[in-house]
Amino acid sequence: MTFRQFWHRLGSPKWFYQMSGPWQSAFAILAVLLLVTGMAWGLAFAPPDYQQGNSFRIIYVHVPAAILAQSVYVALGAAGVLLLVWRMKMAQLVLENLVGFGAWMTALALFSGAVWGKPTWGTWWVFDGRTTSTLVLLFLYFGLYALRRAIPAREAAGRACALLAVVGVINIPVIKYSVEWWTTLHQGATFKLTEAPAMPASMWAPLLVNVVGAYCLFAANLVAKLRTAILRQERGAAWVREWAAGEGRP
Amino acid sequence: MMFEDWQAFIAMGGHGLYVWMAYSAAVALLIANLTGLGVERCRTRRHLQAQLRSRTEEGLDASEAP
Amino acid sequence: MPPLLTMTDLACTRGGRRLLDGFDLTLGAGGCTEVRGANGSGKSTLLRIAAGLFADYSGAVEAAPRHYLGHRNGVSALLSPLENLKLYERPGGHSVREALTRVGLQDALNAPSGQLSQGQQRRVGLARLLLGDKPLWLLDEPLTALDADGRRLVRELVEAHCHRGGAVLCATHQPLGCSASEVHLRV
Amino acid sequence: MPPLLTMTDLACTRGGRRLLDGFDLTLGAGGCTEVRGANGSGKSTLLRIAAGLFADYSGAVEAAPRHYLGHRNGVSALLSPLENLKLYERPGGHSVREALTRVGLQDALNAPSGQLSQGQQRRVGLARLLLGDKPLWLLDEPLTALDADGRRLVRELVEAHCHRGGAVLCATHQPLGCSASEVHLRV
Amino acid sequence: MFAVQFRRDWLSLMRSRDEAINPLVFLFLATTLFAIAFGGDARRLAGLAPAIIWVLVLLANLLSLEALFKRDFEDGTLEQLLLLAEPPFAAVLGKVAVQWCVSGAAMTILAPAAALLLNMPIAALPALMLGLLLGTPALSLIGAVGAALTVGLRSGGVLLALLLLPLYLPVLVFGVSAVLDRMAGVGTTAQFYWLAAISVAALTLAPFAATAALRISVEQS
Amino acid sequence: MFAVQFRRDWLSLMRSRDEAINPLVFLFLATTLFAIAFGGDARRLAGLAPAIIWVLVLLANLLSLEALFKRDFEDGTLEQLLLLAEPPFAAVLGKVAVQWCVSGAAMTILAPAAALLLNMPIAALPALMLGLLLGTPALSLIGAVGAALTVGLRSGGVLLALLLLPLYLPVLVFGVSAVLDRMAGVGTTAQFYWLAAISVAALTLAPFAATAALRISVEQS
Ligand code: HEM
Ligand SMILES: Nc1ncnc2c1ncn2[C@@H]1O[C@H](COP(=O)(O)OP(=O)(O)OP(=O)(O)O)[C@@H](O)[C@H]1O
Ligand SMILES: Nc1ncnc2c1ncn2[C@@H]1O[C@H](COP(=O)(O)OP(=O)(O)OP(=O)(O)O)[C@@H](O)[C@H]1O
Ligand SMILES: [Mg+2]
Ligand SMILES: [Mg+2]
Repeated sequence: MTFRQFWHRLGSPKWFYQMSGPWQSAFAILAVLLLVTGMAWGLAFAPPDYQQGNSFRIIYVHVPAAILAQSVYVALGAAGVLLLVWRMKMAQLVLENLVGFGAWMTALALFSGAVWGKPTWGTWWVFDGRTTSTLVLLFLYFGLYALRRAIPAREAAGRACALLAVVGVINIPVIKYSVEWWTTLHQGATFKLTEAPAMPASMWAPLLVNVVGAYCLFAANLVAKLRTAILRQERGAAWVREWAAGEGRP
Repeated sequence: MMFEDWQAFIAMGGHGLYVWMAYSAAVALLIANLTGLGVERCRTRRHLQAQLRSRTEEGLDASEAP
Repeated sequence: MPPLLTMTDLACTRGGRRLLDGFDLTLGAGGCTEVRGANGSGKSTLLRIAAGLFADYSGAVEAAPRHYLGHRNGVSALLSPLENLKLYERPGGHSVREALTRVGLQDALNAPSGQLSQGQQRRVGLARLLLGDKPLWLLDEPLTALDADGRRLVRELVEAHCHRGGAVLCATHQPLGCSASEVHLRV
Repeated sequence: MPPLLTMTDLACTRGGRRLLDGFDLTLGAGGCTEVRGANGSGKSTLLRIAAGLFADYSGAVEAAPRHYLGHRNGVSALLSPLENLKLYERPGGHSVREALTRVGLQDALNAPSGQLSQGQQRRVGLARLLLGDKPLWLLDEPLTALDADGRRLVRELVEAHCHRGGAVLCATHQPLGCSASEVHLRV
Repeated sequence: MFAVQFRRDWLSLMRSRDEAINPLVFLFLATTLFAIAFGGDARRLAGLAPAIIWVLVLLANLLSLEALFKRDFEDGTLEQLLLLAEPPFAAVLGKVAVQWCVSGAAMTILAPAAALLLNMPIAALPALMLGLLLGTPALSLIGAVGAALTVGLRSGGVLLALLLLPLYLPVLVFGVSAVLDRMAGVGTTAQFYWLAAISVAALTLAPFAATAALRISVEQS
Repeated sequence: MFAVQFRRDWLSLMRSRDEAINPLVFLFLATTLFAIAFGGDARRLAGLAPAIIWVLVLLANLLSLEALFKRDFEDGTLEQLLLLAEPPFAAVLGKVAVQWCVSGAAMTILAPAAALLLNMPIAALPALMLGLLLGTPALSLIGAVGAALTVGLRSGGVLLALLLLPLYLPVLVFGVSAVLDRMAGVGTTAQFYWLAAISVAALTLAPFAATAALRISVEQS
C-alpha cells in the first residue's frame, strides 16, 4: 500500500472503523496497565524527594496530565489543518470529539499543580509562566467547545473550530514564551518549578511509564470516540446497518 | 515499598491530603473517562438498533436510503 | 460555448427535510429559468448553492462569475445608494450613477439608504446587477416590494441581460413576464 | 356604529418630501381599503401612523384596537412559531396552534422560526392576526414572499375578517383579489 | 403578561445558552486578565479587589443590557409588544427580570469565586454578595431605561455606557464601601439600606420610563 | 479594493460619529470608574496603572470588534463582499484598518491621558504609547478572525471574548512588561520587538483567516 493510498484510506471513516477494532482495546488495556503500574510505583516504591518529601509523588500525575494537555491541543491543531486544507472527513470527527478529553487533562494538570503548590509554594495558585499558560490553554479548550456549541450546522462548526484550533496552535508557543519570560523577569526565581536533572532512575522510571500510559490513554480515547462518532455519522450507510443487525447486537 | 506501614503510606509524611487529592482526581478521571467511552458505545449501538427496528417495521424509508 | 451554470445530482437536506434530490440544471447563455415552488420548498437554498453561499449539499455545481440578489438587498443603511455601490463599480462598466438612474433612483442618490422605502432599497440592490458585468444573475424574488413600474424594470433588465448573452436564474412566486423556462421544486 | 379608523387632514413630511397632505380616510366595519402607490409614496408611513407607531405627523387619527403586520414580521428567530405567538394568545380567542394550522404551518410548529423560509415566516406573522381579536387590521404588503396558496390564504382571511365586521387597511402592490376600495398615494 | 414575557425571554435565552452566561464569562475572563496582568503584584490586590469586582460587574451589566431590546427591536417584535401586550410595562418588566437573573443574580452567586482569584479575604465575601444582591436590580432596571432609549441608535453601545455610568455611580460607591468597611471591621448596614432603597425606587419607576423610552425608539424607525 | 473598502467603512463610521469614539469613551469611563472606586488608594495605583490600562484597551478593542462585521452580515453586504470584492481579503483588511484607526490608533494617542488619571509616572508614557502602537494592530487583526467566526452567532459578544482573550495574552504581557520595565529603569527593546513581530505575523495571516471565517459564517445563514 503506497502512502497515498494509506492517506486516502485514513480519511475514509468506513475503512478506519473496520481497521481500528483491535487498536481500541489494545490501547485501552495498555493504558490501564501502564497507568496503574506507574501510579502504584510512584506512590509506594519511588523514593521521596530529599527536599519536598512525599508531596513529590504528585509529579507522576501532574506531568503526564500536563504533557497530554498540550499534546491533545497540538493534535487538534493538526486535525484543523487536515480539515481546512484537505477537507478530510475524519479530521472533523477528531475536532469534534477530542476537545473534552483535552480539557479534562488540562483541568487535571491545573488541579494537581495547585494541590502540589500548596505544600511546596505555600499557596494554591500563583501566576507564573507555566501555570498561566496552562490556564490559558484551558480557555482555548473552552473556546473550541463553546464555538462548536454555538454553531448549529455541523459542517460549518467543524471548519470554524478547525480555524480556531490552528490559530490557537500558532499562538501557544508565543503565549508560553511571553508568560515564562515575563514572570522570570519580574518575580524572581522563588517559585521556579523544581527541576531535577540529576533525578535518579528510580524516580523518573515510573514517570516514564505514566507518560507512555497517558499517551496510550490518549490513543484509546481517540480511537474509541472516532468509532462511535463514525457509527453515528454514517448511520444511514448500509455497512452500519449490517453492523447493527449483526455484530452490534448485544 | 518505601513505607513502613499503611499508616505511613496514608500519611505520606504529612502530605497525605495533597498526594491523595491529586491521585484520587487522576483515578476518578481515568475511570470516568473509560466508562464514558463504554457507555457512549453502548448508547450508540442501542440507538442504531432502535433505528434499524423502526425502519424494518415501517419498511425502508426510500428518501433516507443511501 | 460552455453553459454558465451546471448543477449535477444536487441533494440537500435542511432542518430534517430533503429539499433537493438528484436535482440537475443547466443554464446556457441567453437562458432564463424561473424557479417555482411553494413556500419552504427550497428555492432560496438552491440559489444560495448556485451563488456559492451555502455549502452543506452534495453534488456538483459549476457557475460562471455571478451576481446574487437575495432576500436581503446587501445595502448598508447608513450609506447613500451612491456610496453603497461604489465598491462594485468596475472600470469600463456602467458607473454607479448610471446604474441608479436606470433603476429610477436618480432623486435619491445621496440620502442614507436606511431612509428609503422598501421598494427603493430593493432597487438599489437591482442597480448592483448593472455593475461589474457578471454573466450569471441569481435573483431571489426580485419583485418583492416593487411597484408596477419596478416590475417592468426587472423584466426589461432580465431581457436585456439574456439578450447580451447572460443567463438568469430567478426564484419567484409571480412570473417575471419574459419568456423563461420554469423549474418546479416539490418537497 | 363609529368607524374603526378615522384619519383627518393628515400631513407628513419625511426626508424633506411631503408624503401626505390633507389626507382623509374613514374605514367602517366590514370595509377593506387597499393603499396603492409607487415605491416611496408613503404607504408604509401611512400604515405606521394608523398603527400609532409613527408620531411625526400633523392631523387627527382615531383607530380602534388593531393588529399591525409590517414589513418585518415581528417573529423572533430563536423561538418556534408556537412560542413566538404565545404572548398574543387571549382566553376565548383562537389558540396559537389553531392559528398556525390555519396559515398552513402545522408541520413547522416547533422549529426555530429563524430556520423557516421567508414565506413561512410571513405566515407566522399572518397567524398573529388571528389571535387577540382586534377589529382593525393594518397590513403592509402582506403578500410578500407568499406562494399562490399563501395569497389565497390572505384573501380568505381578509374576507372573513371583514365579514365578521372588522376592517382592513392594506398597502400592497398586487391586488388582494377581494372586493376592496382603493386609495392612491401620489407624491 | 409579566409571567408570559418572562417565560418567553427565558426560553429564548435558554435556546442560546451561551448568551445567558455572557456576563459571567465576562466577569471571570476580565478578572483573570487582571490577575495575570498584575502578575507578581497579586498579593497587593486584596484591598483593590472589591473595587475591581464591582467595576467589572457594572461593565458586565452594561454589556448584557445592550442586547436587552436589540433583537426584538430589529425583528419587529418590539412594536408588536407595544401594540399588543396588556400592559406593555409588565412585559418590559418581564424582560428586565430575565436579564437580571442571568446578570445580577448569577453574578451575585459567582462573584465570590472571582473575588478569590483576586485574593479577597473570605470574611468579606458575604458583604460583597449582599451588596450585589441589593444593588444589581437597580443596575438592571436603570439600565433598561438607557437600553430602551438607545436601542434604535447605531451608536448604541457606548452611548448607553455614557448615559448609564453616572447613574450607576451611587450603586458602585455604596457597594464598594460596604465591602471595604467589612474588611476594616466597620459597620455596613447603612450602605445596604441605601442599595435597597435605590433598587426599590428603580423598581417602581423604571418599567414605566423604559416603556415610554421604547415607544420613542419605535416611533423613530 | 483595500482603499475603496477603507473609504466606505470610514464614511459609515463618520455617519455615526458616536460609534467611532466608542472605544475611547469606554477607556475613559472605565478608567474613571476605577479611579473613583479605588478612592483613597489612588497612590497605590501607579504600579498597577499599566496593567489596568492595557486590560481596558483589550476590552475596549473586544467591544468594538463585535460590531466589525455584524451590520454588514445582517444587511447582506457581507455576502456581496465575498462574492464581488477582488480580492475579498483586501476588503476585509480595509475594514480592519478602519477599526484599528478608531480603536488602536485612537487609544494609542489618548491612553496617556487615561494613564495620568491613574497616577502613572509621566516618564513611562512613551513606553505605554509605543507598546500600544505596536501591539494594537495585532489585537485588531487577530480579533477580526474571532469576529468573523462569531458574526452569525447569537451568542456573539462574549463568545468572542472567550475566543480572543487567550490569543490576546502575549500582547498584554509584553505591553504591560514594557511599561513596568521602563518604570523600573530596565531596557525595553525586547518587548517592542516582540510586539512588532506579533503584529507583522498577524498582518500576514489574519486577513486570510478572517476571510475564510467569514465565508464559513455566511454559508450558514
Ligand atoms: C497550578 C499549578 C501548575 C500548573 C498549571 C503546572 C503546569 C505544568 C506544565 C504545563 C508542565 C509542563 C509539562 C511538559 O510539557 O513537560 C509542568 C511540568 C512540571 N511541573 Fe508543573 N504546574 C503547576 C504546579 C507545579 C508545582 C507546584 C510543582 C512542584 C513544585 C510542579 C512541578 C512540575 C515539574 C517537576 C514538572 C516537570 C518539569 C519538566 O519536565 O520540565 N508544577 N507543570
Ligand atoms: N426612516 C426614515 N427616515 C427618513 N425618511 C424616510 C424613512 N423611511 C422612509 N422615508 C421616506 O419616506 C418616503 C415614504 O416611505 P414609505 O416606506 O412609507 O414608502 P412606501 O410607499 O411604503 O414605499 P414601498 O412601496 O417601496 O414600500 C420615502 O420617500 C422615504 O425616502
Ligand atoms: N437556516 C436554516 N436552518 C435550517 N433549515 C432552514 C434554514 N433556512 C431554511 N431552512 C429550511 O429549508 C427549507 C427551504 O427553505 P428556503 O428558504 O430555501 O425555501 P424557499 O423555497 O425559498 O421558500 P419561500 O418561498 O418561502 O422563500 C424550509 O423548509 C426551511 O424550513
Ligand atoms: Mg425564499
Ligand atoms: Mg412600504
